[in-house]
Amino acid sequence: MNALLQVENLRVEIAARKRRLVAIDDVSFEIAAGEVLGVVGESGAGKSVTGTAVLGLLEAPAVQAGGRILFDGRRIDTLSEEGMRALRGKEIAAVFQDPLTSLDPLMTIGDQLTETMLTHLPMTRAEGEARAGELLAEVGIPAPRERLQAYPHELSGGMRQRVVLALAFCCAPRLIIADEPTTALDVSIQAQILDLLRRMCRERGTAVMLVTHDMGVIAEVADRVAVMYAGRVAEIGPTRQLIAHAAHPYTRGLMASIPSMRRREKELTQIPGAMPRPDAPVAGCAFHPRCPQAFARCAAERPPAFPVGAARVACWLADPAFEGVPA
Amino acid sequence: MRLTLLVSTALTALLVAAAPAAAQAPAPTAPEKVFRYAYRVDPASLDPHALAETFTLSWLGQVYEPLVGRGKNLELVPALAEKWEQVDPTTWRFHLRKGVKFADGTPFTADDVVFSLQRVKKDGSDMAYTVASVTDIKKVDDHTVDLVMAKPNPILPVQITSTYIMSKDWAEKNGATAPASVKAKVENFASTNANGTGAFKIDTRQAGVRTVLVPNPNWWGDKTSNVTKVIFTPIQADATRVAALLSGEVDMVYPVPQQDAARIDGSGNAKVLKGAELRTMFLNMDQKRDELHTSDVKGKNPFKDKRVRQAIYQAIDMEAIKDRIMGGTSHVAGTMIAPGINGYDAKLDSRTAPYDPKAAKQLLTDAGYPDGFSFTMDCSNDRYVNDERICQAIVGMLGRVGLKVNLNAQTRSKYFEKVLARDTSFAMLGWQPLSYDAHSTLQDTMNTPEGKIGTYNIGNYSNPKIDELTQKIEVEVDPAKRNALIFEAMMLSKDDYSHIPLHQAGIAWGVRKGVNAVLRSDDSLELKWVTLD
Amino acid sequence: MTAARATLASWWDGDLLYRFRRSPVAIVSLLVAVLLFAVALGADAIAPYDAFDPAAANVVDARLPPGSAGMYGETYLLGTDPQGRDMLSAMIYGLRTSLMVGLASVVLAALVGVLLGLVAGYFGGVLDAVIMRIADVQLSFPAILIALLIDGVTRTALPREVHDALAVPILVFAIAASFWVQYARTVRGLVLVERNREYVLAARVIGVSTPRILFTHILPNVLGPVLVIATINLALAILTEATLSFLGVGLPSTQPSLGSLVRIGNEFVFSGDWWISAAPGALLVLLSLSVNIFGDFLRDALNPKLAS
Amino acid sequence: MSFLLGRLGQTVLVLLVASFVAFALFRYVGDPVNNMVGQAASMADREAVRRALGLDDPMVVQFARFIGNALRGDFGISYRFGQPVAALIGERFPATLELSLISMVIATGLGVPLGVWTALHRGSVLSQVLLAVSLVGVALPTFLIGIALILIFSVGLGWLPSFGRGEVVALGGWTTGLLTVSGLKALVLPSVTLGVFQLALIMRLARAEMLEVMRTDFIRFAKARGLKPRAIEYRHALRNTLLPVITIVGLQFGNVFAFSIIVETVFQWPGLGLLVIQAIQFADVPLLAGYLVLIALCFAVINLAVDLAYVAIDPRVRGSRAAGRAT
Repeated sequence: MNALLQVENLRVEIAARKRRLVAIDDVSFEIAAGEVLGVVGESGAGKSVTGTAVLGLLEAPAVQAGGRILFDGRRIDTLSEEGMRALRGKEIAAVFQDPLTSLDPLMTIGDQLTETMLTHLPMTRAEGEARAGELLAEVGIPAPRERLQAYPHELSGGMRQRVVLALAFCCAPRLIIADEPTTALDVSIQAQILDLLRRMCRERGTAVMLVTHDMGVIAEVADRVAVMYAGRVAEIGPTRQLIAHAAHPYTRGLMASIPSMRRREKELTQIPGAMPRPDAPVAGCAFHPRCPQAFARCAAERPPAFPVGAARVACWLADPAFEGVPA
Repeated sequence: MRLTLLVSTALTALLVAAAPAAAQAPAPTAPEKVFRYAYRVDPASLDPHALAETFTLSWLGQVYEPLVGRGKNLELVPALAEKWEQVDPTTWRFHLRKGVKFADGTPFTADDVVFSLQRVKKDGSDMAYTVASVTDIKKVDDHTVDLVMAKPNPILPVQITSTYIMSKDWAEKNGATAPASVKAKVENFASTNANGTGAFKIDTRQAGVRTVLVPNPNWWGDKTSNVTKVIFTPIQADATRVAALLSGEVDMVYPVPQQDAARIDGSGNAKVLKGAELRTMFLNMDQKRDELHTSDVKGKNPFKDKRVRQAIYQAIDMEAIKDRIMGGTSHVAGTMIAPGINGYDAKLDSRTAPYDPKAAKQLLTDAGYPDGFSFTMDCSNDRYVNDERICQAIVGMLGRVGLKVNLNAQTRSKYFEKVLARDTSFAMLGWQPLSYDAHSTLQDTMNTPEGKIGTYNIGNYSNPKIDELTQKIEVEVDPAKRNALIFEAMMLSKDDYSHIPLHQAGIAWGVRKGVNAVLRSDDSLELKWVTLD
Repeated sequence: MTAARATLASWWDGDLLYRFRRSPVAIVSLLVAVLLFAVALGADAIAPYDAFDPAAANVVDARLPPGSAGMYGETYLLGTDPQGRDMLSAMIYGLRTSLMVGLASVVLAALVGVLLGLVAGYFGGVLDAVIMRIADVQLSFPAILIALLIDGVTRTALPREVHDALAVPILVFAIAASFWVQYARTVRGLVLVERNREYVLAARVIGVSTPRILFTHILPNVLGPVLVIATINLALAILTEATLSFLGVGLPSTQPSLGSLVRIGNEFVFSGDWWISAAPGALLVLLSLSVNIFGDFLRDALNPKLAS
Repeated sequence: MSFLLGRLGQTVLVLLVASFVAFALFRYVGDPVNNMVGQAASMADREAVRRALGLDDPMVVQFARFIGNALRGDFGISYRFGQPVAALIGERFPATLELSLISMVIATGLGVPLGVWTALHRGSVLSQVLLAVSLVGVALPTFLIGIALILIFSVGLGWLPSFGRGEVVALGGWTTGLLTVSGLKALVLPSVTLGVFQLALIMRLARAEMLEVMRTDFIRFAKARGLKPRAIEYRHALRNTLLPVITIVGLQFGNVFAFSIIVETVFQWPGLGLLVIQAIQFADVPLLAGYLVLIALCFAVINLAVDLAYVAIDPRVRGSRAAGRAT
């Protein structure tokens, strides 16, 4: 198996009062080198927590309570704080949602770029600065040399997200965790940034874990999709297959919203009802209270992941042994 | 704005100033004997005629001198005048000391005396009252001066013991021929500089902070003191002042709160000198209004009834105040003048009626107030030793005989403003005759108020007999007869319960081991008698 | 109303109480504070002697150490002050005065500050500019100084009897005058955020009157921070009162506060009569500390940003 | 520029209000007459003094006279000291400024590092202890601290002086106690007394701000960039924490001036506070008026300093220059 990232049976718990809430429950997926995995789901489904766990940035009260995370075949969830730090930014980079707040307002863009490179790469300050200028040019910022001296507030939102991308790519990472990278941007700029992200990954062979709630984005960019619901993976498989033949009722509900591509979250929640909150977990399949096709077993027993074509689906309907809803 | 400028120049000065000049540069050739002492406040002005205030005058007495001074027991002693005599009933002749020089080296002559006394009489002088009776100042020769009066004034020498002599040349050269007057908003050289004939002269001074004095090499007197430098600091907070003595940062502090005396004595490196003040504390009752404006009694003034005044007298336990508030250091007063004041007679100085709350209650019942009545008491809280606490105690004692007293204790300026405007029913006041003579007590605190007379007779007590006696005392030349007249007047007041004398507070000075000072009952520290072991 | 109720519920939902149950420090501080409040409230019943009655003081019993018996058979648990007043009683009444002044000034400052903050934040424009300018000016004059001046001015302007009767209101006003700014600024900032929230916009669209929007929709959402400021200000107000009384410009001596008791005691720090300053000083620190700790807890608990 | 103009307008406003308060004092507080005449003065004398001072003129006339004089920096002659108010204030100002500055330096110099440290080591026992101590620092009345320090260090141990300023050195019109050993020793207890409350306050504030900054997106992003903890904490978090701290330090300066009244009373520190408490006691109105205006001026200067500090630290305030370069 030549997966770049392997997440196996990941479990994240949040300590609250006397009990521990389960935020991520038995999540497994892998990303191959150069592959784009879309992670989609409603807010609160556990997409961002998963990304954060991969980055090793979970903070109390959230803790990884089980499972393994392997990067390039090497286990990273057990690395020391310093070991993980050395990996972050160099091998695994991140892009966060809001470019307006991702940059230190008191430091010039050039300094932030140089600082990151000097931390991870053996280069001199002058080399770093020269490289920073090239990076800005690569992410499409006009007059990059002058912009090195600019402070974040002097740039527009789109420009800032380009800077964030430059920061993510500056040490040539092999994996980028992009958490809603375009959500905070104007619709017109979203496409530009997305194109940029896709182009840069392709050029460098960088893999991406693209967290979003926007099926449209997924359809456009991702090679494979993981659909998350209430801290679990509902269905994971090639994008094409999921769009065409979604096996999980929840995925089908999501797909129904694709015609209105690039709309916001409301479309996603067109399915009546609400996702269970971690403090009120649902027995059996987490989706069953909202599922139009649910039957007795759904409420009683949690479905494992059944292979359906190239995909895996956590639904009793996908059980090869399933014969149809008993009358 | 000038202030801005001032601040900014000061800042600039701090930043760029080149040569720091040490303010104090002790050059110990001979072993220095430095005496550091602290009082509650700073002298208000260095101009000896600007303010008639006991401490300011006492302090300036180290630098300036009067014609007639006071000895260790307050007896009159020759100062700038070697002797004085009445050449006729309305003329006093002063024979001046020869060979005296001011601190700046100019010789002292009759011209300086004439100049100074004329200055004292000028507008803006607060000391004019000391020579109010003098109508003419005549230079007889270089060392003889005559003071002429319209009518005989036997106590003139007593009245001028704080009337200081300045150098005519110095004053004229520095434009200080008139007293610095806060009233006319004029200040002059003399309010921040001094040039006297006294035992010490001012070396450096920062008002309100610190004054350094050094011995005046030109001084004529007997050099008892071996002090080579004096550092005076005002320390207002009682606790800080005592702390400064206990920690050895100063050699002497006064006044010492009576409750701290034991701690100082027990510290092993300092002790307390004790005495009694010349100031008598007493209570005034409004005896003029037809209805007390602060009382629930309407239509009449209970204080006009002698039985009520006596009831108040008998309700107050002066011994308890002495023991519990004054730490046993005060002298319980039976009359309005203290031992040491001219005219004092021990026969006056006993309680007119005993402390007896039952009798007091009976007297109030007889007067028609079986359930008592209410009124407001005015009191200062920062003027006299333990003033507020004494007042609180009195309020409590009067409460026990049914008198409901509201206490109004406030800072001295507000207190004086109120009581001098006679906006009071009942007030505590202290009086120390600056002349150390009973005449002042009679005239200022017991005579019927009129013009300059009776200003401090807060209760507006009026007894024509006492007024008449006071006038006789003013002109009586024969000491024995004069004392008899004073006795008579004081007895009248006692019998009438015109005022209620309480006590003379104790004086307490905290002195470090190895420091010898003379405690005088006017609470004045004379540096010329200070020696260091 | 629903918004109001929802917000109220969200404060008092289990979370705050849960955090409270888990914090022994908060529990102890609140217990101490409540106990002190109760003692102050019941001063008339609890205090062995009436500290306001000068006749109850007996100078013969002055400066007796704790546990002494008085001349007329009194028992002085904490000794007596220089007036022969029972220290314990004086402290209980002093506690009442201090708390009364503190609470009243905090309430007054909060009322004025919240109202002005609401108005400034919601209406903006000239009104906002004027109110905030006043607040800026106010800030340049420190609380103690304002209180000193107000107290000094009224002391002179009013006849003594009137001033004595009004001493507490004047002090309250003086302290409140310097504290309102904090509420106004905080509330204004919060209102600026809230007024563009959807529920407010919606309310405005359907024609809900402005006062109604302010008081039923916006106000409940800003009360949390106000409560935190108020608690911490209560401790500050008590200290300010004590400081003013220590400087001798607070309450008349016939109406003891903890500060004026410490001032009297301060004159006896060298005399060996330690209880005269130590007892009220300790009580003052205890009061201020317990209120402060509880305020600190409230701030952490009610501040979602700091919640972990 | 408009920023500075606005500040100037505010300063003028403050000065106007200060003058008005000063005049109100002048008109209504105390009767200065009693402080200027001795005990032997008669009632007629008192009336004469009252007339000479113009206290009998109509209020409007007095107000006009007051404003006119104040504009020329002339606050008249102190009733109590018989010297020009400006000279008196100039003489005492250095003592108070040095005391306030040193105590602020102590409070800031210790408060900020302690606050930052406790924020970074939230869980540690020492951090909890420091927090508890800081609460005590906020709760202790200044006057009690002063008295206790005198008792311990002056009377008990005899290490440090209990009153005054020690030896001072004159530099032009300025006197400083910072250049002599005794001056420095004398400064210790008063400045510590004055600084304790501020220290506790600043420490708590710095901690709260630091915690807040540590939760911001850009710190999270900095972690995701794999920066070293030291760089994150000190290069990014600390600088952003300093901004609000500077504002508070500026604001607290006014309070330090006010509290110097208490400290100077306790330590007989020959500064403005001691002067002003005497002025209040003796109803020395010209002095009070001058003091008030000086306080307002100090406020203006401190505000300016805070503004300049902002300009130095925060690029966002240097608006106009940056505007030309924005996209």
